[in-house]
Amino acid sequence: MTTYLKNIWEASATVFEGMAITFSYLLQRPITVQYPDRLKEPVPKTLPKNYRGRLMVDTELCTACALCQKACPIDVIEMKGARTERKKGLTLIYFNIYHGKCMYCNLCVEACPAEEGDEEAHHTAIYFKKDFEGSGYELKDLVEQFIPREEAIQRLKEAEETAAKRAAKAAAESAPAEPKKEGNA
Amino acid sequence: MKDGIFLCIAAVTVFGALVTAFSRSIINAALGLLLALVAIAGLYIFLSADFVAVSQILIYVGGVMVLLLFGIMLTSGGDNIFSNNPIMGAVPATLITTIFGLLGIYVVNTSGLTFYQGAYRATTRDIGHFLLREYILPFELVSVLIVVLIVGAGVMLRKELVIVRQAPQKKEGKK
Amino acid sequence: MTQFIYMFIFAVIYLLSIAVAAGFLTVVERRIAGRMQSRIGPNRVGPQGIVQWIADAVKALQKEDIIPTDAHSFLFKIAPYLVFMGVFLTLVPIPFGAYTLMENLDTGIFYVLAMASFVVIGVMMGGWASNNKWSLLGGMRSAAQMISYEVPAALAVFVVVVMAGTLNFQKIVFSQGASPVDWYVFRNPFAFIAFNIFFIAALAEGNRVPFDIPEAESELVSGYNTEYSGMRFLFFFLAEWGNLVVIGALVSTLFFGGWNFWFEYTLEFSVPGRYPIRFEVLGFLWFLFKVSIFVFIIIWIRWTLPRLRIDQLMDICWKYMVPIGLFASIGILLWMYFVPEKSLADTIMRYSMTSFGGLTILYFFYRVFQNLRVTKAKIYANPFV
Amino acid sequence: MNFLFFEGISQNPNSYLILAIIIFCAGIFTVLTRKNIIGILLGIELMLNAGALNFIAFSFFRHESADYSGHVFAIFVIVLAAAEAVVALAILLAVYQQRRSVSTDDISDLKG
Repeated sequence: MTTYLKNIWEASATVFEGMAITFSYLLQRPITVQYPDRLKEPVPKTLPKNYRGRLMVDTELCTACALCQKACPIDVIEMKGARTERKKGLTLIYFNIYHGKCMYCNLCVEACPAEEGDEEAHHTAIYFKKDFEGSGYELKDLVEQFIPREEAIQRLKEAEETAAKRAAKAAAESAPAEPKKEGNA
Repeated sequence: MKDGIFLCIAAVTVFGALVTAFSRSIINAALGLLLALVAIAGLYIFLSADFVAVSQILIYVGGVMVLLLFGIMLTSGGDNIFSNNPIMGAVPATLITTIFGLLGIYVVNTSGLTFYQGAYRATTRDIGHFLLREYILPFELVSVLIVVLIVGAGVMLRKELVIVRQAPQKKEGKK
Repeated sequence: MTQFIYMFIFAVIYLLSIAVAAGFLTVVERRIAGRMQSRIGPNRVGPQGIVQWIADAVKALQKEDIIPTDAHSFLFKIAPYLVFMGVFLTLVPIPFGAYTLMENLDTGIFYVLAMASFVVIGVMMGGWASNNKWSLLGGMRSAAQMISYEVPAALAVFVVVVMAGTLNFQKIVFSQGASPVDWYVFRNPFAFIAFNIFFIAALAEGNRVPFDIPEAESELVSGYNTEYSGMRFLFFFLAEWGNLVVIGALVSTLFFGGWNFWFEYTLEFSVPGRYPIRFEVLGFLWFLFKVSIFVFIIIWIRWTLPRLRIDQLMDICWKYMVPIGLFASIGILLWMYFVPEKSLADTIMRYSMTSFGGLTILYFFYRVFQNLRVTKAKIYANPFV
Repeated sequence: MNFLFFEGISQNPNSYLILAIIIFCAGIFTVLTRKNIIGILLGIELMLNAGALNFIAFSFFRHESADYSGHVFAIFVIVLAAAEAVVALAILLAVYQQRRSVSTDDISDLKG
């Protein structure tokens, strides 16, 4: 009998206490932030400096050395560099990144030799943005082409012309000349 | 208007009763009975018996029909619900039913009741008085019966008292 | 014939208002749940998400109406309507004001208990007809739970009926007063016990947490309505949230004085025309206020307590609530016999019970603020974020 | 059968009695033709309801406003029908636990 009454008392007392606790939560401010449109400041600004968002390539800075492509363990990067008359050294023909595959391991960034900026805004040619909103409606939206398709076709043509010109020039200079090293295949 | 509603309810009652009688699936029969019971509650309201109508719904729909549906679902489990009796076939059943029907019509013809346009009356208080004055003995007997019933039904389904005997050579007769 | 048309129009108005109330309550429940879990809840559709339920309804209406293979299609189709009918019919005799009710039935509360049984049949039929094990289990559990908890609910109603001497809702309201001292909860201890039992049993009959075993999402993938989709699923939901209103209205009518707002209200006002219309409006609003408080408490309980196990549920019903209900119903008979109304003991008991209730509420808020102080949270009472 | 063409069919006692006869006959037919025990129970419920309907009809058409004995009897019928259903189902489930069958053909030990 005493256990019976004690059970009843415990049930009512614990329900009372529990309801007091939940009611106290009703009087607190929710900690949820309303993403993305009702934020005090945009999310990328609140992220830490070494946050790894989506991969980004500075096509101006890139020397098309393909070190990042070699460093990547899962072939996220698909790129090609060749000699054109645009600038000295190699020119980027195309540079595609498969965001769906990337696992944000940072190996490509470590491998990248091209750097720019001071202590604050320091970044390499390939680097992680603080941007994470990469979702799209189709699978092909996950492939980012840093050099647009038409531009890439144009550059490829230029590269072929340059190669043909150089080959012709080399043939004219000396018949048994050393074969020039072309851009990465 | 009143007659029209009455005819609708009567038609539903007859339909439910006929479904109960002639449906080959037991679950359809049970639902026909449910329909008939609810419609009979409607008929009670026509007869100015609101308390009985509500009791009918409370006890039949809320109690008996739920129990019957429980029984159907626990015992047949969806299959084996087609169960007309081949031995006691439809012909003798029809004969006996016809005899009862003719008897009933004879009784109706000699009942001596007359056409009556009764007004609606609230009956709850009067039924209470009747139950606790004139019919106090049957009332108490019913309560005793119900106590016996609760205890009996509990005892009957206790695990220890059910003598588990071997089922007569069936594949499913494990328990 | 004209009377029939009027009845039809009133029925349609009632149906629409219960549907709107149920829809609105879904949003309110989600907002309250959000705040209790430190989040916000739906606030995008309309100002503060107030028309979220219309968006949900439109979405559900667009969905395909799936009927599983091998399901008993007629039963499967008709079950949600039965459930909804059971909930909607219980609203018929409940008074929302002196005139704002559909029919002043003489069998009142008895009728409500009877109509609730359609819900059991509907749930069982839906569960069985789905041809799904989870649905069948949910339906069976639900039927067992509902017919079990009808017993303590009926016992608790019995206490009120004995005190009022009638089954009629309006007369029950008349026999209580407007002030808390005259409410049935605070009349005597047995009525208080009866209130608690009725409230818990009503929760269990409405399949609300902590008694939502029939639709336990984590065990039964939401029980008897697993196979339902689109509009039929919505009918189950309408019934569930409409049931909240019914529970609130029943509790506040039976135990908390109903719509009785005016302090000097007497029976002579019940003659049509004698009761001023402004009191009718005030009484209606007062009743709605009471109902919304109980609806809030039910929602609040849902987001506080975890779900019971099925054996615990049956234990609570048969080992605790039925004996206590029997105790209360015998006690009220003795109380009515030995303590006549308006005697000294009756008055003392009324006032002490009322002050006890008030003190409990005060102590509750003391505990709430103590909890706030322990967590060192700032008070932010604004309901709109 | 001219009772059907009365002006007020809902106020005519014979319409209720005929309905009760139909229900009763359906009940008898159900009891006689079902093999399933639950089916037999359904028929019994129908028969009991026909009786209760008769009680109420007789009570109403006796023209005595103060006598509710028919209602009281109908309530007794309803309560006893519920009691009977409970006992019958308890027996049924006990039988089912032993035999795994609810057919009257399989439960014929006492036939000799």
